[in-house]
Amino acid sequence: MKVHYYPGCTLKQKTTALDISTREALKRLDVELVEPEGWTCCGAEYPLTEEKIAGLAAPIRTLRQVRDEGGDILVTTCSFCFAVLKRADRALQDDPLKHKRVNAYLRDDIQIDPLTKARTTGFEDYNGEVKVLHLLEFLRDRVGYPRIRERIKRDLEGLAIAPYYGCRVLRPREEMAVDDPESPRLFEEFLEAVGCGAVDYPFKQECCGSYLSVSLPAAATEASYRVLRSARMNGAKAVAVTCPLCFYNMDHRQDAIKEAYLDFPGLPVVYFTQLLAWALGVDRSVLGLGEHRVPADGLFLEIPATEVRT
Amino acid sequence: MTTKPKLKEKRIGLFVCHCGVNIAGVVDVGKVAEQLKDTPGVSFSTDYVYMCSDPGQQMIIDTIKEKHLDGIIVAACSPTLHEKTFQEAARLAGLNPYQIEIANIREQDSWVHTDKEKATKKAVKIVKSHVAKARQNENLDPIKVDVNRRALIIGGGVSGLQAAMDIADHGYEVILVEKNPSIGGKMIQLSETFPTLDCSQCILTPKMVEVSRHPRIKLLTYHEVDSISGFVGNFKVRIKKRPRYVDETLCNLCGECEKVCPQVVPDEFNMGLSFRKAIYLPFPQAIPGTYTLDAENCLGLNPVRCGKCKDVCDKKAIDYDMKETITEEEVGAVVVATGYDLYTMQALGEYGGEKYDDVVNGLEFERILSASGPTGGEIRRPSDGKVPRSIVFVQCSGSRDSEKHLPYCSKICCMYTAKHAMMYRHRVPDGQATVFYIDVRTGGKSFDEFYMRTVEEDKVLYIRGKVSKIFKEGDKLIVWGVDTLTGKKVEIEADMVVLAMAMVKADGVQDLLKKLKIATDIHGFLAEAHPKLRPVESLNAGFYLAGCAHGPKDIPETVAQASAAAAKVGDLFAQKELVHEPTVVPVNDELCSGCGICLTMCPYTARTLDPARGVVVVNEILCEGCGACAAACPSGAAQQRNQTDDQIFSMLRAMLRD
Amino acid sequence: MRVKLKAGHDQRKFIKRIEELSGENVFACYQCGRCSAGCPMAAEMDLLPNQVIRLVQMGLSEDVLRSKTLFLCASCFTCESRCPKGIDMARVMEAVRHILDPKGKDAFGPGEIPPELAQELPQQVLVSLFKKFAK
Amino acid sequence: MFEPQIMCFLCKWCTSSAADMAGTSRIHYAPNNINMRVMCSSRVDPQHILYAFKEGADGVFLGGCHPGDCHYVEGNYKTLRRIALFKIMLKDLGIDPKRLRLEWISAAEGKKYAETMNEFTEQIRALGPLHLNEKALVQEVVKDE
Repeated sequence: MKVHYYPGCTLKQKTTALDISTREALKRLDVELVEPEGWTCCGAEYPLTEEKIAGLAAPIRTLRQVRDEGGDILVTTCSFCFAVLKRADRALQDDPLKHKRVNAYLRDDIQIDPLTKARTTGFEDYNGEVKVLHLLEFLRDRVGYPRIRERIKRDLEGLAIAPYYGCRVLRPREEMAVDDPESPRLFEEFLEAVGCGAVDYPFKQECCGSYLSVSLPAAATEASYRVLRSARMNGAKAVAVTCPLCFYNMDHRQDAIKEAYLDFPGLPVVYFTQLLAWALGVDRSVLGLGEHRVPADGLFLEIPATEVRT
Repeated sequence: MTTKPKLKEKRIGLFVCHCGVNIAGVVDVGKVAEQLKDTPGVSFSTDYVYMCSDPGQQMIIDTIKEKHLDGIIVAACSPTLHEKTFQEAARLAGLNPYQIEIANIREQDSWVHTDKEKATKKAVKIVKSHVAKARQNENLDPIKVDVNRRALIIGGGVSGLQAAMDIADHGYEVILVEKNPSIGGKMIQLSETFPTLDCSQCILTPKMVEVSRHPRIKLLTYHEVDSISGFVGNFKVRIKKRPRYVDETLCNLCGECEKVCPQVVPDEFNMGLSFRKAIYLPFPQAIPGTYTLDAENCLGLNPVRCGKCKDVCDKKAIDYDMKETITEEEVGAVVVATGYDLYTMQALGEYGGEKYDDVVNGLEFERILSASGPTGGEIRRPSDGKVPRSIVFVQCSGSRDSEKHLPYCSKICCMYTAKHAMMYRHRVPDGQATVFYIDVRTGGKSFDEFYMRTVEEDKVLYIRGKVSKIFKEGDKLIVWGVDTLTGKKVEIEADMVVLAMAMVKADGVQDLLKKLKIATDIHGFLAEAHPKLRPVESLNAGFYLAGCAHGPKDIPETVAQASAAAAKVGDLFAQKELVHEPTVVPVNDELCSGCGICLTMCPYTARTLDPARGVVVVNEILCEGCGACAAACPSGAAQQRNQTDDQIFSMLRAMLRD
Repeated sequence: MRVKLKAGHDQRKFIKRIEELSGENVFACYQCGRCSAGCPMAAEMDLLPNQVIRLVQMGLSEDVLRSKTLFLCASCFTCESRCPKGIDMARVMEAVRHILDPKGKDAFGPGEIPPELAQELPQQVLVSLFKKFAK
Repeated sequence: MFEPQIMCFLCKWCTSSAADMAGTSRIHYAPNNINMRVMCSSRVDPQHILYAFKEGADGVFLGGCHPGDCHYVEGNYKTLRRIALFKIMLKDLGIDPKRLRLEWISAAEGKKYAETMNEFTEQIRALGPLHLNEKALVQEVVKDE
């Protein structure tokens, strides 16, 4: 299976662990990832006012490129990119005015082929031809859990993981329409398919503090602490995340959390793709564990690779 | 177009009223009478100062007789005022009332125009159009049909019981169908009732006994309505008897069967807060007083598999071979009192009702409060039986939420929450009761006083704000709310949370309502015929509504509505025969192609397709005469009596052609 | 703690502008406060989300425009997902930020981040932060 | 000045009562209309409207109960659908669809009825007399005696 994949800026620059583990894992599931030619930053924030429609141009340009390359699915792992791409796609379908304005703007794009120097312009309107999927959705709906179970090489049984959805995957409720934002099952089912135990805890969809970690670090510290504490209290050995910013707030800033909350002993944070790749038999040296501030190596201890399920 | 045999020309009398100066001040009434006297069909024309006066009416009566008139036009005020008056006058003169036409030249002419010439011209046109119509009016007789004076009540809760009692006391027979093993409904599960704190069981059980002993009430518990056919006054009902596997006439409630039964299942009566056996008595005062064997949970209704209960039954009341049976009954009216259920806590994931034992809904808390409940009326929380030191009550759980849940107000929650908080404070004097509310609605007799008592005397803390999230930490429930009055986000550690879940239509009732073909609103509650003037009747003739099947309401209102429905049934039954307006839309068999378009137009299912003859058949009793089918009929087979297409075309010609 | 309510042109214009920008009907709010009850940042706010929308309903633009709350919303959409009236509070916040004085000071500008921190931050945090809080 | 003829079909329960109320309240309006009371707006067949145009009406008005208030449950919705479709047909027949107007006027809205009559009369007056393409009409369903 070949599918278009949008890593986004952060994965390219900072959190290579998420990108590499995604690629390695999907390789073992016979999925070939193709990056759309010349993709750009999605804008990180979906424009929330009716007038800032310029913010829709970048995500739609990427989606149009996927379509022009013959794709009908675009997979992302970063929650921010996922939210922007999916909401931009929906906005064009739901609002004829936005559809008209964004397409009118993009029609006159000029593309220059780096080799032949040929100019392309007069692009066709984007009409929602591409479905934006989060990797978790893609694994559930397109790859299927049975295939994951078939390919598992390492037994993760007994590894209690707290799935952390954060904000952007589930909300806004109607627009994202991924799962019930109050009682989601998507991440839990994935963890069960990978073979670990999914810890139920009440903070799985609470905010980690997001970008406030820069402008108001104390608030983000508290927000992240509450998530980590709740996960720990409910018996988690680690928190699994989908978003580089959640990872940053909970892993990179965990020292600050420990400083502020002396009773907190720490908890590793991992990307869900690292768990997937590990279970599928990927070598730990390529999981990007060096990027973690809170050592997570203990979770990826080499147990002889066995055929767990036949 | 059909070619009809040319009718004999009518002899129409025209009576133009002055109404003092009300008409004559603007319309030249003499001129109207004069101008129209030679119109085809008109054989008499006059004007008079007050047609509705006794001499005016007498003149009409005398003229009809004298001139042998077979149709009259009274050009006067709006037909809503004196149509009946003139119809009666005509009847006295021996003329069929459906030969009377009222031309409205007052409200729709003289009173709204000032230009005399134009108003007179308009009056002429109006009257002319009625002449055109009258020429083709037929003699009609009201449709009459017998009434079967027996009522069917669906649902044995307080509304059904009240309606059954009242109708039976009026002297009519009643069949009461209840799908559960006992009557009593939701009310029998309640503890105390607001605002008087009467014990619910104490006030309901006498009514249950009375119903069961009433000579004119046939009580069918563990029965369901399977289908219903016919029309007002003449329904045929098929009623399905679910096998109880216990002969209720033999069972003496010794309880030996229950002791030996090995199957333990959650007890519905206690909202799953305790357990019962597969063979069970729903509650001590159940009526009929008999055990019921729940086949779904029984090991197999087979002596080879288990058979313990059968072995110990001295009275030989248990019979594993009972089968579902169907009986047919004939009734003239149906009272639908199917009750309600609570909105599922699963829909509100953020409150954790499905996850945490100590987050309960209002009915569960009623059972916890009830002396006959799983804790004998002591307030103990379900998870570990501890007495909760702090309870948080969350109002509007699912109600008043137009976007994600239910847009309506569930009406009773404000009062029962106040009652819950008060009862809790009475029984656990050092306990902390906190109520989250958006608005407190206490519109009822002595309701606000009750609420104020809860706040002032029982010191219940009311916080104005909606709870966002409830979750467990250790053995505490953490409630995240807000006090919008002080602008503070509030966090409370509680031992227990009671959610005032919204009231919704009874589970599974939509299938029944579909069979009854009665109208509901978008939430599945029964729709009344008119929100103000016909609040207990369904749009579908012969069906009456009572209780929460129609929408959230408290006990007094439910009982009042049930009595009102019973009175309406009494109205129906007091009639010797039913009369129905004959201006309905029959079908001309020769023209009908059986396309069935009119069937889709009819909101009353008055029209059905006769598959044998391939034509539409009309049940004239059900037809209300709106004429939507006539307008849709492509062949002209559907024609409204005394307002046929021909008549409309003639009227248009008379009005518009100069 | 006293205010004289005016129903003048300026008030109506302010409310209309917020509604146009946000695409939300602020008058749908019946002040249940659920947005504030679930808000992860409420503890830091000088005005709770429901108070912001209340002040918008009353046309008290000055109180809204000087509130710290505007720069505490992390757009986590918890309020949106639970609002019984379907109002997206994050959009209302964005709309208010949008009409802040364009010549005013940035609530949070690029200059306030130490270079070594900027080095380790994920790109998305920088982009979103400046999109929200800088002009 | 051109005095248009307006043919009004009024439902008995709402708009005809509104017309009565305009009378009871003595609200004066242009005398160009003439009313026919029907049980429900859904009783009106497009043929009736076409026939009215043919017989000399310059405008046709149809009044029913507000959505949700129909005495016959949903007759007004049927009317709404019918008229929407019929307006397209009118255009094909060379009749300006503006000559046909559908309004929901409740029994309590006498004033609205009077205002609507004035407004519609002026609107039709501005459109001028209706000149029918008889040939097109003959092709259609219109009947004659």
